[in-house]
Amino acid sequence: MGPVTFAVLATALVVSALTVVVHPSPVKSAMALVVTLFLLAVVFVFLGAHMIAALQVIVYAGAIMVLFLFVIMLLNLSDDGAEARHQGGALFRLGAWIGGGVLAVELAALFLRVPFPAPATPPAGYGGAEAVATALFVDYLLPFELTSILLLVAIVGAVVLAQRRAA
Amino acid sequence: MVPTSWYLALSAVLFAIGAIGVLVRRNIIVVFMAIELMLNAVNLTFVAFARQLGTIDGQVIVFFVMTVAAAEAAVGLAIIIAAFRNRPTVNADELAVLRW
Amino acid sequence: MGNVLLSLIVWTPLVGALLVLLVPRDQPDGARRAALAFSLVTFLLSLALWAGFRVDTAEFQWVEQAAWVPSFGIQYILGVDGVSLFLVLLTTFLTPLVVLFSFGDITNRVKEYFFFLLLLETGMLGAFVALDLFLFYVFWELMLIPMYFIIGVWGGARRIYASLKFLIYTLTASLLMLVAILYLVSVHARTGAVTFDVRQLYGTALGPTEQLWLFAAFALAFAVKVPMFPLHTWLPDAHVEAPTGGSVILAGVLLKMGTYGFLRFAMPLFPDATRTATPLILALAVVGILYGAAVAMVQPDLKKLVAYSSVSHLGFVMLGLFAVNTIGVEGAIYQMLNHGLSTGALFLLVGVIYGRRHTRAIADFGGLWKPLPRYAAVFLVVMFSSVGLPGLNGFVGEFLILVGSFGANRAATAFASAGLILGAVYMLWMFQRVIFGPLRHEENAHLQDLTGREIAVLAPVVVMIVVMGVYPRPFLRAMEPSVKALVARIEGHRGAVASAGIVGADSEHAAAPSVDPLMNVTARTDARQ
Amino acid sequence: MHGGEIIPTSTLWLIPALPFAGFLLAIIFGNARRLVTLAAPAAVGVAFAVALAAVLTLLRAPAGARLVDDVYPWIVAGPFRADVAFRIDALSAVMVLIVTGVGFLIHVYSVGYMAHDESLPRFFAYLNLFMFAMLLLVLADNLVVLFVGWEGVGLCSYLLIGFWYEKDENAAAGKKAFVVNRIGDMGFVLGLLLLAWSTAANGALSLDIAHVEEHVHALAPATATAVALLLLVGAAGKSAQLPLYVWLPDAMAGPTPVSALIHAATMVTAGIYMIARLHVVFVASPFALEVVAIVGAATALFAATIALVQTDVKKVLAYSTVSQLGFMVLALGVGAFASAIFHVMTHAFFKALLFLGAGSVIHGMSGEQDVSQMGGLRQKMPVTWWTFLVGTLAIAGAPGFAGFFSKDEILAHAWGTGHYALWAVGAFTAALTAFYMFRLLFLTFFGELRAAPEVAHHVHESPPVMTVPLVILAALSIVGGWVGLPEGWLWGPAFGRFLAPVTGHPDLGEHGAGVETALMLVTTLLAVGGATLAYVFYVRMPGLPQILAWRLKPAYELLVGKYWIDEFYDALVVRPYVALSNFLWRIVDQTMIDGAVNGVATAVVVNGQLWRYVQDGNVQHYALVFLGGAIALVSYCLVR
Amino acid sequence: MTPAIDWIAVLPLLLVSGLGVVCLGVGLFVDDDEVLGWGALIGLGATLVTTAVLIGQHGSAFNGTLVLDGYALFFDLLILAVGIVVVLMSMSYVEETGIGAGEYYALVLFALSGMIVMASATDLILIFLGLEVMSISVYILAGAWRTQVRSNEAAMKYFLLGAFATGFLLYGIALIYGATGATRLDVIAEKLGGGVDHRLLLAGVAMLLVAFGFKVAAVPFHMWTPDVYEGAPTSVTALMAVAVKTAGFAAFTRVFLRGFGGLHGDWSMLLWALAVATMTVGNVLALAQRNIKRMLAYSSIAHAGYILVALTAGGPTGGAAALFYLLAYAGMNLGAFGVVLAVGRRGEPHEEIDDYAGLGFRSPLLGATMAIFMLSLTGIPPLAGFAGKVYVFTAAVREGYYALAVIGVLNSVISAGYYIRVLVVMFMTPGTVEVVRAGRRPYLFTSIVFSAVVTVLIGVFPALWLELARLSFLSQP
Repeated sequence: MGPVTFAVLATALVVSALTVVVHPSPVKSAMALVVTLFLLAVVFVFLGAHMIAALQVIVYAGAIMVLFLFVIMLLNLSDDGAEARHQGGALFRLGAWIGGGVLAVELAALFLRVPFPAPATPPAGYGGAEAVATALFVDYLLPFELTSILLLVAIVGAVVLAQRRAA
Repeated sequence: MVPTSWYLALSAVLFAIGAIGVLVRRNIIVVFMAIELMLNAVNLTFVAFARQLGTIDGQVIVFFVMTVAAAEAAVGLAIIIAAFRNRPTVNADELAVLRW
Repeated sequence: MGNVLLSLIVWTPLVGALLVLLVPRDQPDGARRAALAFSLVTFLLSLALWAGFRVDTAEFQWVEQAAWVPSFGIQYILGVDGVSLFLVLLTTFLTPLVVLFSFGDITNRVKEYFFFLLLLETGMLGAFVALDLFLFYVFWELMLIPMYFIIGVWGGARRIYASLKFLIYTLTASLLMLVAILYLVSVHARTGAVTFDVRQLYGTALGPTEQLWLFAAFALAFAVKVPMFPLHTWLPDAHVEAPTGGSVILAGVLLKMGTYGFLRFAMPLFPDATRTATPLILALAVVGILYGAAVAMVQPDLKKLVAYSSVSHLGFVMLGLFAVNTIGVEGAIYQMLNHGLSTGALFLLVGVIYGRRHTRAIADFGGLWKPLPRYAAVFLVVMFSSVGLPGLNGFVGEFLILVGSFGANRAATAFASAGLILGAVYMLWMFQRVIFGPLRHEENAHLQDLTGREIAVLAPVVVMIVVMGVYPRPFLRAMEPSVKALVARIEGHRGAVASAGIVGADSEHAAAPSVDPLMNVTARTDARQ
Repeated sequence: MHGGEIIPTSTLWLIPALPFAGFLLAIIFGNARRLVTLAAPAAVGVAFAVALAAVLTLLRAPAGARLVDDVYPWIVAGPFRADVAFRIDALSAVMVLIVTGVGFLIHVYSVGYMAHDESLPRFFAYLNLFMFAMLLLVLADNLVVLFVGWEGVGLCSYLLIGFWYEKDENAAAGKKAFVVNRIGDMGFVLGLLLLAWSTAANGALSLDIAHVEEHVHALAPATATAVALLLLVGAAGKSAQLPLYVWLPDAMAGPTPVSALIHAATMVTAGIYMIARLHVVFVASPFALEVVAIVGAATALFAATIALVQTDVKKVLAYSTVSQLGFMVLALGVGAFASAIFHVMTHAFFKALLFLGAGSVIHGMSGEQDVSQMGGLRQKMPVTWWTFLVGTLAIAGAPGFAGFFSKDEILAHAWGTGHYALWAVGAFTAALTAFYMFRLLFLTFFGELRAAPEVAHHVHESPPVMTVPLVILAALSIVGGWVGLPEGWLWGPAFGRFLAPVTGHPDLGEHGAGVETALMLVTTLLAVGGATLAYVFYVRMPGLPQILAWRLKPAYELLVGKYWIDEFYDALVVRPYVALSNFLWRIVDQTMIDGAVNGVATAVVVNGQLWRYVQDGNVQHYALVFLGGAIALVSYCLVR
Repeated sequence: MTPAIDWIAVLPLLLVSGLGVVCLGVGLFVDDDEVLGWGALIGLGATLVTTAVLIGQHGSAFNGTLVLDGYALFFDLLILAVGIVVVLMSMSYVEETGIGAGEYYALVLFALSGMIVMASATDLILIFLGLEVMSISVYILAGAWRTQVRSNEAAMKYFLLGAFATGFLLYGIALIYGATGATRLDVIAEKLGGGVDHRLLLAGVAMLLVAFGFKVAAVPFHMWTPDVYEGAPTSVTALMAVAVKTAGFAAFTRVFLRGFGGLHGDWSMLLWALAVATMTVGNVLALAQRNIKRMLAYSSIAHAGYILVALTAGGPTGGAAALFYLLAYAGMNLGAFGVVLAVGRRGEPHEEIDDYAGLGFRSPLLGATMAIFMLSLTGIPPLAGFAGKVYVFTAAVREGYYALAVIGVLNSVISAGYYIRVLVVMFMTPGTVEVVRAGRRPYLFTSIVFSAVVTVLIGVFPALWLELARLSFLSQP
């Protein structure tokens, strides 16, 4: 994609991300996050990661965000104005923003100084379902299996922690 | 063609924004979202590098990151619910029984 | 390794300690007897050690050697020479007495007390006979804990403060020494041989600054134990709070660890640094002598007085050691033994009246001669032993130290000799206020004189005090070869003659005959500074 | 003077051993009074016999010979060696006989004097122990052994002064004696060390007397002076010379026999003996000798003046002792070592006599020591009176009496060696001596008894066990001096000749015997003058002294106050030292050093307490710290 | 077309995770805690034995991303042993706290499997996943006592910061991947030579350092430790303090000393600073604690500092020292937490240090063992902690980090301050708290005594273990 598109996308991404961070209402934040994720999916597509882009939309924007919203609703947390009475004190917030800023600038500066050669033209089917799947089930079999344990743990955990108080 | 650096820079910015979110938001759920944001920023980095290197690994890793993110989200939210049962609040700064 | 005598000596108390723990809590006497038995066995074993000791060699004897941590060159090496032999004997001699004394002194948590006491004995003996730096360090630290508990559990009102202070003080210094040890070994390892065997580490090639740093680290650890001014402030607290037995061991043996460490490790390992540091050490020693004596004089508490007197006495020992000639060093070693006996006895004596009156304030006594004639007599002898009255042990050591150090450093000796006066001052004044004069307090009128057990405890000490004063020959003869060897090692380049202890007088005579020996002495003094 | 034939023996050790046995006996069978009262004097008596036997052997041997008994090697360390060895040469022969002889008499006397004291066994134990130490001192063939005796006698004097320990001042006096002596000893020890190192030869450090005499030539002049002066300090301590004399008057707190034996006849002369013994060193340093002489003369005069106004019998005698010791030191200083020893001997006789006499008086007056309470005892205690008179005459230097010869020999040497000023001081002191001694005599035995009636009516003469020794000593005080007649008289200075092999022949310079006689005349006249004055003051017109005292109030005060030396020392040394000690303890030790130590510990703990509050429980604050750390690490990687 | 798998290499992992699943399943039907506990115990025991049998074998599976070398075996065995002890400790505790035994043990086992992955993985992705499996299980365990506000809070804090750290870990991996094009340590190691962008790489290294620093509780990433340790159920705290830290260091050491060994010059300064900060902060703050769990938390931070000293020294000596220290640390620290468990009782945790007053003589067993643990933690010979410190400081001195060694020993002096205070309270001050008799908690006391014995043994006969640590470290491919 061309610089212009990138610029547009990037701006949109940053704005939506900032919205996630600053918008007082959790629900709105969640929405902003969904937007961010979608935009990222778009970027992925441009980067030739079609499969991942699809997963991004399905798993993230689909499953995970729903979970979030679900919990928000469950605990019916609308904006209780808590954010307005900002916590921690101005100094702390200042520190947080400065810290974030420094990190961003440092890393960005680092990356922009790295002389990347022009990327080789990717092989056919790069980033397609088959390519990813092959890698996943051949080179990354063990990690893949591990994720199963991981999810199992997560389930157990969710059950253990969220079940109604037993005795 | 946009150079890889730009993507990386973009991801860095997103990562930082996420971090800031973790620090400054009061509502723990939103804090979680911020964390998700950070993870996604990292994903962008991976994908960008994968593209740069012309290898698929980066994308596969992203897949794992998503799984982990999902698992963490589930557990995290479960923890919130458990805590909420004992003390109905989701304000990060009210978790201060343990200190000093 | 055919002989295991040293191992027996070192570990017997530990076995005893563990057995004592098994004695049921409701039978304190059982624990007491067991402890006494084991300490006595240890003593007898150590006598066998002396009996079999060859006085004609400087070599380590009864050496045992076994691998412990091969990959680190850490070995289990025990051995005695003329230097450590008598310190071992001192330890094994004092422990049974302390045990016996504690029969009446310690009434609660009896078996635990004796457990720690015997554990302590193992630690001390081990430290004296270990020839592997690592092993030495292990025993060295091992001593801390039992002593810490003895002070902390059975001590007086401020025992917790005192014990913690004792522990931290010593720990700080000795941990720095640990680093120095590791450094030394790593340097020596460059020669290919990774070993903690001190006999091999002697003469490790070190740069001057290196030596100074290492010496400083070692010296710090030992100086705290000695204790040398100004690192002595833990001592009065520890002594005052410790139970009598603790004080006796602390003063009698533990302090010797410091001086022994100097002689066995710090000085021969780093001869050049020793030479460089000598003026400083001598200065501190002299200050310690005078300072200790002065401060002791104004102490209202008997134990504190004795504690500060230790600072003064150990100052003399340091003076003798850093004379670095046979006379001075032998005097120093002899003085270690004397101090062990006399100060130990002094603490026992204080313990006796403390047990009767539950006070140690000098002001609470006076005129004790009438109600306690036997006590007063023993006290008299012990006091004069500690004052260094000729005919008693104290004199031999002190005189040799003075002779030796005079050959090394006139000024220091001159100042130190003032200690003869000040020492008499505080001791006699204390004696006058406690034993002489009218009975100031009614409650003292009917105190019980020394009991049979107490006499049994004190008599051996008094006998030794006299014997060592009248006939020091066997002791001196036994330590002479080892001392000469050590001096030779420290004197290093000065060659065999000087090292043979024929100081100045003729080592330079060999070079330039018929010179006024005075000049030589001064020359030597300069050479050292 | 060294060299000479060595006659090895193996009996000398008995001489000190016997009293030591007595000591052990006394402490072991402490409650068998009879046994002790017999054994203690017996031990000394036998010792005297043995000594006598040894001396006879010596006399039969060629001049300069010495008996040596090398008992066993005592301290042997590297090049240093000191044996327990005894010697009897002329010098120690004299001393050993004095010590055992006079000692024996005083033991006997004590049997009576201490009869009523419940801790008599302890007394004899100490006394025997003293004899042991003193004999060790005089017989020692090695300066270290000598030092053992030296300190040993100090110990015993400490114990005996504080014998009646219930009284604080006695204990204090004992302590004072020991400590002041220790000051001297410090000098002595340093002297010995310097001597040992300077005479070190072919790899041997030794303080054997023979060794020292042999290598004394190795001493550089400066060294010799240093050694000599240090030794002088030691002697001054033991023999109560300026400025260390202060302990002796207080020492009178002890029982009177003790004062007689230790603080008059024997121990205090140890310093004299030591200098005589090591005279080779002093001879090597004329300057040191001068100092010795001056110290001696000064002490003699100084003490005599104080003695003028004392009212306590024993105090008078004490100061007179100091004064007489001054004479002896003066003798040493002018190189008349033999004369010094001669005076040691005569002084031992008459001063012991005087003390025992005083003791007898005190005994009779049931403990009273103040002459103002006495008087007219002539009839009540005849023996005491007569013997006391003899003693007085002897010390005053009445012609023919012991003191006469010894004192005049000293003065003669002073003159002869050109110390005219010192001679003058000595002569004047002699006059003073006569005065205060007769003053004492008159106040005690003439006029009316001034004591309270109840004391008065059982004033009694002492039992024979006490008076017999008095008589014997009286006899000695008369004839004792005849062994040392001036040059040219009958057999002349036999004593000096006897000692000569050890102490060398002092040269009287160009002046001959005539001068000595002339000087004698002068001093005798002075003595008579002093005596007469005393007679006028205290017998003829007893009012006069008060008037005089009132007229010369300042001077009188000064003398009564003993020149306030004690107060001076107290203010100059004792108090500052105590203050310093307190300062060191409270400020330096507890506040500064310990403060620093505990300060460090506290600092660490306080920091812990402070920083723990950073852990405020707010997870997002934690995250910020986290982020900070991360940024730090990353930026480090970027900048390098 | 699945590739051939060297089953030996994955055997421990399979066994443990499988055991976890079984435990979970059984837990649904059996609700006798003790039975479940025994099940877990026996299972772990069997795994331990099987793993021990593998000693000497070398295996690698999934084209070398998961290896079974001595290094892995060392940590597998250590972690399994710790797991066994923790289970032993938990058995009475679980039923006293009413935590669901089935899930509890299952989660412990899953955590262990995660750790095993971390110990044997040579691929950053695997390490990442293993770390996640472990962490998430422990997040849950920390909150397992969900009726307790403190437990919730602990879980929450741990989770939040943990996830935050995960972000950095991933970012680090990403950068390294970007720089070297690989996530496998061996490949990375050889790529270090040249052709990689140094700055990119270092940034990645720094990020990894942050993440590992968090896991092993290194200052300034330690802030969670005290709160979480205090809030979590004590048995879980023990697991965190020992097992999690061990696993963390297992990965940390392998990644840095093997993977980035070539960059030692670049990161040693960073580690130096971290080590100093960690030791000092940990010890100084521990001095100020009143709650024993919190005190032990800070102490564990301090000990992480000592291990960082070893890593800073680097090289075979440093690595071996780290391994050995972890071994010693496991013994004494488990024991300490065991005593904490033993002092507490249903309803009254007795976690204030003052609650220990007089226990020393009232309950001699606890007194003696606690004394051993505290002295060992202080580093008094002849106990494990001392041997560990000697090894660590030897490494530091050999590599020329003298200042570090000195700072280290001074720190252990400070540490004496609070460890000894426990003894002061136990032996030198009167108190009233009574503890449950040993007979009523056989498993717990067994575990305590076991730890004590191990602590003493390692201390007195370190030779064998030192050798083991050295060989294990060197056996890495």
